[in-house]
Formats: sequence, structure tokens, C-alpha cells
Amino acid sequence: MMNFTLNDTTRFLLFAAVILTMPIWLIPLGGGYPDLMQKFAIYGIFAIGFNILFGLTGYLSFGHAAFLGVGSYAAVWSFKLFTMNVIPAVLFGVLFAGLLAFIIGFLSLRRSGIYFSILTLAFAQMSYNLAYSVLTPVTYGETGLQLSQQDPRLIDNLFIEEVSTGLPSTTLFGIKMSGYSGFYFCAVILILCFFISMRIFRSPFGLMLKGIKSNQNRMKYTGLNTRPYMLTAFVISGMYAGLAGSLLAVTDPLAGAERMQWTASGEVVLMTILGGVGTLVGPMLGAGLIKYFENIFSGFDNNVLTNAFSFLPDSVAEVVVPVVGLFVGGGWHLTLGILFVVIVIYLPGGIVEGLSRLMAMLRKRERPVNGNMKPQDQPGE
Amino acid sequence: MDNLVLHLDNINKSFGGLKALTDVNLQVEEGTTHAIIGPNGAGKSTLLNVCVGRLKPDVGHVTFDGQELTGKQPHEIAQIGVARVFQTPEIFPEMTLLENVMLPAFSKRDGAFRMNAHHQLSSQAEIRDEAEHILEDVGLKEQMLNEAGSLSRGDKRRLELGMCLILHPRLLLLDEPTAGMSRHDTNRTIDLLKKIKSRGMTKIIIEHDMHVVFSLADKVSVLARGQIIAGGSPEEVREDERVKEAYLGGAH
Amino acid sequence: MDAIFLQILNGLDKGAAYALIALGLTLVFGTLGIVNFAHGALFMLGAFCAVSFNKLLTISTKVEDKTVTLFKAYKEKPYLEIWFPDAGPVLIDFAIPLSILLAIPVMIFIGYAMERGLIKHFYKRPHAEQILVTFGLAIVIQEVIKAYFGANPIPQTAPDILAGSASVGSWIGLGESVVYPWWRLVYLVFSGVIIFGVFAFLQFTTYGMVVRAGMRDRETVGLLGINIEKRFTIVFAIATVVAGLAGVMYTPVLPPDYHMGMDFLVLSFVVVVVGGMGSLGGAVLAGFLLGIVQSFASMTEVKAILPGIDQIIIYLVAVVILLTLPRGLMGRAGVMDD
Amino acid sequence: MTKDNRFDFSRRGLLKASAATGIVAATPSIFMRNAWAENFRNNPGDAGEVKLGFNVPQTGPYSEEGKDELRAFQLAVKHLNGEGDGGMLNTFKPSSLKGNGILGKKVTYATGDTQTKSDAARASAKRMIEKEKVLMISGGSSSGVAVAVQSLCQEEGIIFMAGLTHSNDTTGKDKRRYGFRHFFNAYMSGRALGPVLDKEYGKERRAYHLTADYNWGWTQEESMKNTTEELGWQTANTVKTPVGAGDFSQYITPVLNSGADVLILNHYGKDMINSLTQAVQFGLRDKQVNGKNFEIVVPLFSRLMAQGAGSAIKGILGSTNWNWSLQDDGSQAFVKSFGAEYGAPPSMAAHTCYVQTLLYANACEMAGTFYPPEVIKSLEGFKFDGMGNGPTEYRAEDHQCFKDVLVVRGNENPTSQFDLLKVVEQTPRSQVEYDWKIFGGELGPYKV
Repeated sequence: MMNFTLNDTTRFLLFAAVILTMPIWLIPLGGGYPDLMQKFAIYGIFAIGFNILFGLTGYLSFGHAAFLGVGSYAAVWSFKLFTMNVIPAVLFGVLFAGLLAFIIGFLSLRRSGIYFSILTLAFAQMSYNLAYSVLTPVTYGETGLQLSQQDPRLIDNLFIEEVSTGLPSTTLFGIKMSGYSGFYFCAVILILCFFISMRIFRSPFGLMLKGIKSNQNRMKYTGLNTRPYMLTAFVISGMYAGLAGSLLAVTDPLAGAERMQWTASGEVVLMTILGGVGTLVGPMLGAGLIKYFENIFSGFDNNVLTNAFSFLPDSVAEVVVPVVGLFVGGGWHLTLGILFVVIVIYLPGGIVEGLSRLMAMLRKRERPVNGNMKPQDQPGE
Repeated sequence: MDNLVLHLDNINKSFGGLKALTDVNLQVEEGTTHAIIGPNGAGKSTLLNVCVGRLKPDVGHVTFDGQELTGKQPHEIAQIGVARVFQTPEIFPEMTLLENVMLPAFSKRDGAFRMNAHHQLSSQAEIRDEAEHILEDVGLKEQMLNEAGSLSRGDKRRLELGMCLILHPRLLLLDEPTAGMSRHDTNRTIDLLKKIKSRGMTKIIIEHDMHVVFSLADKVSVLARGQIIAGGSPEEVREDERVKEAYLGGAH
Repeated sequence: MDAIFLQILNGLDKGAAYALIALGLTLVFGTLGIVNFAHGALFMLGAFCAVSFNKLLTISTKVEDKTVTLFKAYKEKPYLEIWFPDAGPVLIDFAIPLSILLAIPVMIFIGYAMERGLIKHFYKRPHAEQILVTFGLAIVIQEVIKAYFGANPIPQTAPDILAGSASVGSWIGLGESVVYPWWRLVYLVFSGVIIFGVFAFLQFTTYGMVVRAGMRDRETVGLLGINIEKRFTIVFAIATVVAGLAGVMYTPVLPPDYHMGMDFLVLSFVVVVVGGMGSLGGAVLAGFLLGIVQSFASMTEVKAILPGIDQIIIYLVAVVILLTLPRGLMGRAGVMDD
Repeated sequence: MTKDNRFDFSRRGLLKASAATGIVAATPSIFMRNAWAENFRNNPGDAGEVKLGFNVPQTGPYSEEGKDELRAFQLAVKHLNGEGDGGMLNTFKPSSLKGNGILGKKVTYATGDTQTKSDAARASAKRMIEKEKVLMISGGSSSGVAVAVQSLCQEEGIIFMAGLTHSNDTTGKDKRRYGFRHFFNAYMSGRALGPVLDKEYGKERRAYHLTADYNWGWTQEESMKNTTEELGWQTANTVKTPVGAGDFSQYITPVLNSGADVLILNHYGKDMINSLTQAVQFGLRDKQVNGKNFEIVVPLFSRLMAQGAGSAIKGILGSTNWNWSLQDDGSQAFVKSFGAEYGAPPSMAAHTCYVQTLLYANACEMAGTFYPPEVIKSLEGFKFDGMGNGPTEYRAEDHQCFKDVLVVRGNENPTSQFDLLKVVEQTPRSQVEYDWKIFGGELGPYKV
């Protein structure tokens, strides 16, 4: 326990370094463009936050997309009504998501297990359906909430004369929040979020959450009131989601209702499980992997494939290209599905935990060691 | 008899048509060890459940040191100073032994809820020292970094005892602390319980093993078919005809 | 009055579909302890059994289509119609009901293969991993179907004699104008039969008794020395067949496409949980309840007071039920509680 | 104009644009904008190739349509590069296309998956812009996606040639300087259907609307309601249905005894397939109300989608942007080369995507540059013919194409599996034109 400290510092620095150098090492992987990196960072925040709830307390929320959506809507409204500066937008996003999380959490946490999951799902689906139809005056429904030139932007208009006829862009005190600067903004917040998450994992509060996952009975008879602990965790992870939602709006000022759909909630569940529930970096890995598939694999069409396999003789390429084509382009879902199945079979516990188990097994085979082979990075499961 | 600390007044509890407890009255003196014995299904565990707030009695009150326990939430009762060791150990199997014992220590220090996320576990040296002490007391210190789930049943019991002890409870309820243990383990546990007797906490112990009862108890109450049929010092109870009958009757 | 009666029928019909899907889901949930996100995909596979059977019956020879002049196009004429000019078209007309015969063995096989090949390794794994693996499997199944059948819905027609509407109104004295499609009535009756069949199986056979015991306490049944594993396979196969048959019979109502399973998945989970974990009766009850509530919420009169209520009614009812009844309508303590 | 002198053009473009928009104050942001104009987004420079981005639904309910769009794009690229039989390149006039790529540069493309979700579509478009460096983005199969991608393209300075999008908003309140729509819209559907409904069903009708509960559905319902009420029809009721409802029975049974004699299904895609199939199942087609046959109208018909409804579409009236059975030279040439390549006739989505690609290429040739403001100006007000639908104009004020609209009917006796729709009427352009001001919105600046 004591010797975690040093480890954590190195892990944190390593994490920060890997995130900040993304624009370099992603280039050979075909992902080195700002939008995808922004998505990595944003969905990383979303998944890391989700993991604070699911990984620590074991409460599986199927409605976290609602907070993502609310964060986005709040941020875009902040751009429309007040200022294009991203700071208030982010604050509003976090605040409103936190409020909604408090309400939904307060009600849903009266139940546990699958009953809790379905309650959160139901709340999120209601939010989505209403945002898509009845709440159109606020959410702009299917089209999504966008900026327009008629927006009041009260604060901006106090200071800045109307100069351009185009839409203003989101700024951080003058720095445009699109492209690489947008990515670095998200990356810094991600690193901060990772740090906070790490602190929570290692704090007495985190220990309590793990206790809830492990044995609620014992918690109660130890004199601990579990409800406020769970509610706090729920609100924190809701705020993470709201933060991610507002960052989506910061890098691309548009908020669509489908961000709140159950598929989006399911996505963050999958990201977390894929990476490793209850591990620190797992959710980030899972988020990156899914977003990578969604954005890069879907772009491989037959054209790209033919070029890629041009080194093969034509007759071979004619067979290979259509076969590979089934798994990329429009077939990227198939690859993702197979990936889920394969990872969960061969790497139980997700990527991080699976890998560390694999390492432990290999080490054991080399020289049998007794005692605890506990992987460094698996406090919860 | 002026320092009676726990009062059970006229407790009645039934499940459906089945009467589990009928007009149970019990007083426990501060600092003593009070054993409750009785045949299977006599209502012993129900009695403990009523004490810790898991069950609410249909009629009657439980008061501890002048405070009403009836109707309170389990965690509130625990914060008053009532701890319980369960028949099947309730521990945190995925955590290390050290964490298992540190967690209750936070409960003792910080109360039922405290948003303590700004501190790190590693900086809580006091709590850790105390936890290590307790683990030493229960004889598990060498394994303190192992996962609790991997312990033997007897060790899990001892761990749970440790988790209760670090709460410094004023009343400790023990539900068959030696059931299923080997003679050797049982003796170790008796020694341990004797050792903590000196700390002055009140204990209620449910036990089948008469050897354990007679080694530890200051007073014994006999529960049969939901009623207290005898009470007194261990020697008195041993001689009581009704007790013999209840046990033999229960066997038939 | 007419309108309400029709909405009750609509609700029952919808409820029948929900109940059939939820039945298998809760069975697998309750006995095997598996959170099966691929259950919707099984429903979809059932529907595609009907599509395939139809295709099988209409295996055709290609005849050049002279009406298309700009490029070479072909139209298809089924061999059955060529070989048996009389019986052939009738057979094709009855493709949907007949495809049940195909769907049962196919679905049993799929269920068997899925359970033996994949699911059985996940009995002891955390729910999270079950979700991931079954969700992955669902995607794979979907994509395979999409690759072969395309993404567009494929229309299936009910047999001609069931094509029209029954004047249910005159049966119960509501007037001639109250009519309801025959096929939907058939679907309702069919669901009733299946639900009854599953209950009878669980109630009156020794297999069923073990399964019910297993739903209550899996470990004890295992301790009794009963080969619970083998029973699990059968339970899974039953769930698969029920979902598949629901899919087959639903095709004339909803032209099947590869994605239809996902559309039903979330809803069927809601139904199962509202019914209460581990309760078959609860799932059926919840299915019908939600179906009827949804139908009523869609009425113009209701929407005039509460705009958009039909969008959220199912979830709203689910929330209210789950917050008032801790374990849904008929759930038992201890099943998937934590 | 053919000489490729980039510097010269961009400077002139800048001057023109400055004059047009009347930018005055000299602030730092304006200074930045100048820098932009010198070197516009994804300027191909001296490269021998240019890349176009085709953003279509490859997963989800519209993926079949997306697949067809992609085929059309690939065919268009082929034709632009002078491969194949040239298709509409031979019939399109006035054409500046030479069959040697665009401005002598070979055309290549990148593809992406919109998933029919605004978020995914924008992410995919951003990848094309940021990573693939495309000059233009086209495709899509829903208005939500079109509006979302269009506004992104405006911000990024990339031209967006919309694919299938039918909402009035795309070139109405959400129109953008960088977005162009060849497809028709809900308003035009209504105008085109009006006379045919009058002729076929008379003036004494009561219409019942079932409407998909989102933007497109509402604009469609509004247009149909206005049109039919102008004819003298009454509106019995308008009911919003949740998107993806699947089973519509609870919305259909109230129609049975509502006294309405026409059901208007303002649905598209799977909703349309399901609601139509089920409406027919409930016997609406065989019903007699007020002594008249009950009729169903589907304002936006697509052949690809109609396949899913099977025999339910027989005799149903609707409108469509284009159908492969058209006999004009342009349509015939396109169907011929598309059919030869893929063995099936193109859908209307494919047609609009093909035409859009050609129109963009042609505009670049006309402008003599890829510099977007110049290309936009060539497209604005551009009049052309030979692309199906007769003489067509890209209206400068809202970037909406005006052309003949087809009123079609589900074929009672299809002669082939593709012969699902029969053209009833080719409503002339003049009848569907409207004042661009009625939908509001602003195009925004040429330069961003």
C-alpha cells in the first residue's frame, strides 16, 4: 500500500506523456488528426468517470449518456446565450449534469443490481425521447442544437464589436478551441481527470466505494451509511460525463439528441468493460479502441484496400480484397463484435486486467512464486 | 445491578404465523460476557438481528445505555457502538486484510459518511498502525497484504473479529464464533476472546459449544422456542432441569 | 368504447410480442444467471428463418427480364411454381406458418451451439463480461445477416386467407365497424399457446421442476447431484426457440431486417425487470401490461393532455413500478439483486 | 480561365468577396481570415490528385441507401476521370467537364460512415477534412445529418453537396453558404402532389396524418396539410408517432373510425415501411368511407424503401425526386452505365449523389479554381439540363435546386423486381417554386 505512491507517480507521468504525445504516435496508426484525438480524450474522460461508479461500487448504470447529453446542451446554450469562452460552458455542463445525476441517482439508488440498471436506463431513455421530440424548443430535436448568428451572446456582445458575418468559434480567452489547440485543451482536462480518479481510487472514500461493491452488509454493520457514498459516486461520475459532453460541444459546438440514446450509454459500458472494470487506465484504453474502430476502420473502402493489397498479385488481391472488405468500411461493426468476443474470452477482466493476468501467468511459469501476484492495477475486481 | 447497559423489553417477533420470539426480556450488565444458548431454531439469531436493527420487533424495545435502538438503521446502531460478528463471516473478500481492517477504522474516526477523497490511504499512518495492531492481535499480521477471500474459514472469522474490534464497540455480538472450527482453532479463539475481555466491552455470545460457553461467559440465558426459559451463572444453568429438558426435547 | 376495445387488442398484441421475447430472456436470466444481450438477435434470427424458408420455397430460375432494356436484368420464377402449378403457389402462400417447422430445429441447433460453444464458459463470470460477450455476439450475428440479406427490410406476407380483417366487433356486439386483422389475432393466440406451453413444461415435467428449483436456488440443485449443466443447455435452447418463433410469427407485422433484434432488446430487458427477476409469470404480466399502457398512451385524447407521453410511457411506468415495488411485479428476493 | 494560377485567383477571390460581404473593421481576426484566403482549406496545390469525401450511412437502417449512394459516387468518379462510358457527362449541358478529372487533376475519394447520427456524421466528416484533406463532402440519407454536416462544412470552409435530405430546413432556416441541395424538399412534395390528389381523389376529402415526431416529419406534415387544405380537404387529425415505433397499430386503429378517408403517412425509411404495411394489414385499402375508397398517401417515396413494404405499396401515391424509368437522355444514360456496372438500376439517392458530384466538378471547371468562394459563385444560379428532371436551376438565394418533381404510384403489376413505381405525373418546376424568404435562415459568408 505504501509503496503504491511511487508507482502511482510514475504511472501518472507515463499516462500524461502518452496522452500529450498522441499527435506523434498516432500518425503511423492513421489516427493522427485532431478530431479523433479529441474524441479519444473526451470519451476517455467519460469512461474514466463511469468507472468511478461502476468499477468501484459495482453499480452498473445504463443511463450515463443522459449526463453526456445534458452536458452538451448546457455548453451549447452557454455559447448561445453568454459567451464563446469555453470555461463557463464547461462549468455549466458539469453543473447541470451533476444536478441531473443527483436527481436520477437519488431515485435509482433506492434499488440495486439489475433493478438499478433498468431505472437508470429508463430515465435516460425518457430524456432522449423527450429531447428528440417534445423538448425541441430547447434541444432542437433531431437537427441538434447549433449556434446561429442571431444568438444573443450577452457577455461577448458587451466587449466585442460585431465584426464578422460568420459563426464565431469557441475560444479559451482568444485561443480557438478547434484542431490541435482543442485537443490539447481536452488532453489537459483528461490528465486532470485521470489524476482525480487516481486520487479517489487511493483515498478512504475510494475504499468505502470498494467496500460497497464487496459487501454492503458489512458496510452497514460497520456503521457506514452506504446511500450517501453511492450518491456521491454517482454524482461525480455524472459530472465526469457532463464534462465530457461539454467538451464535445467545445470542440464542435453542436448537441444532438442521439448522444443520450441507450446505445451511447451502452457504448461507455462496453468501453469500460473492454478496457477493464475497476482498473485505472482500462476505461481509457477501451474508449480509444472503440473510437478508433468507429472512425478509422469505417473509412477503409475497397479503394483503400485495393491500394493496400496492391503488392499482391492481381488474382490473389481479387480474393483478398472482398474478404477483408467484409470486416472494414461498412463492416466495421463486425470487426468490433468479434473483438468484443475475442477479448472477453482470452483476456478475462478486460484488456488491462487480462494482460496483467497473462503476465503473471508467464512469470509463474518461469519461476513458481508463492504469495500474492496481485496485479498493480486492479483494485476493484 | 445498577450498571445494566442493554435492555431487551418484552420483545416479540413473528414471521408469518411462526412466532420466533415471545416476550423476551433480557438485561446485560456492562463489561460482562453474556452467553445465549439453546437448541437449533430457538430464535437466537433472530434475537441478535433485532439488536442490530436487521429486524424490527413486532412488540418491544431494545435500549442500549439509555438509547433506543428499536427502529434505527443498522449503521446508526453500529455508530452507537454495537458491533456484530456473523455466523458466516461478513468480510470484504476482494480486499487485502489490511484494507479490511482499515475500513472500519475510518468508520470509527469519520462517522457514517464523510467525503474523504482528498486524503490518500497511504497518508493515513495512524489508522494503518492501528489496523496492523489489531491484525497482530488476531494473529493475521503476516498475511495482511493477501486477499481476504483466500483465507481459511477460521481465519476469516478472526479477521471479522478484528474488523469489529477496531470499531472499539461497547457491545459486541458474536454469533457462534467457533462453529466449524477445529479444536485448536477454537482454543485460539477462546484465548483471543479472553484477551479482549480485559478491554471492558460488553459481549453477547451465541454458542453451541459448552466448552466455549463455560470458558467465557459470566452469565448464561437459555432460549427455547422463542422464550427465555432459564438464566443465571453458568453453573446454575448447568444444573437447571428445564434446560436439560429443552435440549433433550429438542433432540427428539 | 370501440376505440378502447381496439386499443386493448393492440395492447394485447404488442404485449404478446414483448412477453414472448421477455419469457426466454427471463428464463435464461433466472436459471443460467446469464445476462443475454444476444437475445434480441435470436428473435431476429427467428424472423430470418421465415425469410430463408420463403427463399427456399421460391428458389427460382433466372429468366431474362425483357422489360428492362437499358441493361441486362433478370427476374425470377420459383421452381415450385414451374413444377407444381397448382400446389406450388399455395405452398408459397403458406410459407410463414410452415417455416415454423424449419425454425424449431434451426433455433434448437443455434441455441445448443451458442450455449455449448460460448455461453457455458460464462456462467461463473461477472455480469459485465457476459454483457460484453453477448453484445459482441449479437453484433456479429447481425452483421452476418446484413452481409447476406442486406440492410433493407424484407417484406413477408401472411397467407391469403388470413390477409383480411375479422369483424371482432360483431362477435361481441360492438358493431360491424370494429375490425381487427386476422393475422394479429392469430399471433395473439399463438403467443398464448407458446406461453402456456412453456409454463406447462416447467410445471408438469421433471425437467421443468428441476429448472424451477434451479431458478430459486442454483447451488442447492447442483449439490443434489443433478446434472444441472445439461438442463441449462435445454433451457437455453427453449429460450432460443421461443424467441425464434416469436420472430417467425411477427414477420408479417414487421418486415424483418437485421437490426430488429436491437430494437426489441432494451424493451425486453425493461419488461423482464419490471416483471421481476426470476419470475416467468411476472415477465408475461409485465409484457401485457406495458403493451396495453403503451397503446392507451398513444391515443389522441391522452396525448392532447400530455403531449409526447407515448414516447416515454413505457419507461415512466417502469420507473414507477420499480420505485414502488422493490423487485418488480413478481420478483423474488436474491435473484440478480446485487 | 484554364490556366492554373492559384495565387492570382485567390487574390482576386479575396477582393471580390471582400466587396461582396463588405467587411470593414481591421481587427486581428480579419487579418487571420486574409491568411486563410491565400491558402484555403485543403488546397490541393500542385498535387496531381484531388480528393472528395463521400459520407454515407454504412451501418444502421439506411445502410442500403448508403451503399447505393456510394456506388453512384464511385461511378461519378470514374466518369469524371474519363473511365467507363461517361454516363451523364455526355448529356449534361452546359458542361465544362472534360473527362480528365477536375481541372486536370485526377479525382480520388475517401469514404466514411455517418451511421445516420449527427455526431458520427460530423466525426466522419472531420476525419475526411482533417486527415484525408478532401475538398468537398457529399452524401447522407437524412436531414438531421445533412444539417449537421452542412454547418460543419461552413465552419471548415469545405463545400457540402447534400445527398438525400428532404426537410425544408436544409435549404431553409438551416441553409449555409457552403451547402447545396439537388434533392427536392417537403414543400415541393406537397406542391407536386396537390394537383394529382385533386384529380384522383377530388375535393371532398378528410385527411388523417400520421407524422414521424421530428423535424422532417413536421415540415412534411405542414406542407401536406397546407396543400390539401388549399384543395378544400379537411384535416381530421394529425398524430405524431415516435421514431422507430415498429408497431404502429395503436396509431392506425383510431384512423379506422375517425371518419377520415385519406391517410397521409409522413414517414420515411423503416417507419414508412412498417406503418404502410400495417395500415394495409388493417384493411385501410379495402375500406369505404363516406362512399369513397379509402386512400393512403406517402408524400416521400423511395424505390429502395418501397421494396421493404412489398405489395403494400400497390396503388399508393407519393412523390419522388427521380425514378429510373424516366425516358430522357440523361436518365437513360445514367441508368445504362449504372446498371451495367452494378446489375441493378440506381435509386433516387444514387441519382442525386451522382449529379451532385458532377455539378461540383463542373463548378470547379467553370471557376477555374478549387477556391471555395469562387466555386460557390459558379454553382449559385447555375442553370443546366440533361441530368434527368428537365431544365434545372440552383437558386442562388437558398442553394436549392428547382426542377420537375415526379408524382409516382406503387405499381399494381410490376414487370420486374425493380419496376415498383410508376410515374403518374411530372409536375413542372414552375408549380413547385416558392419564395425563398418563407423559410427564413441565412446563408452566411463566402469566406470563413
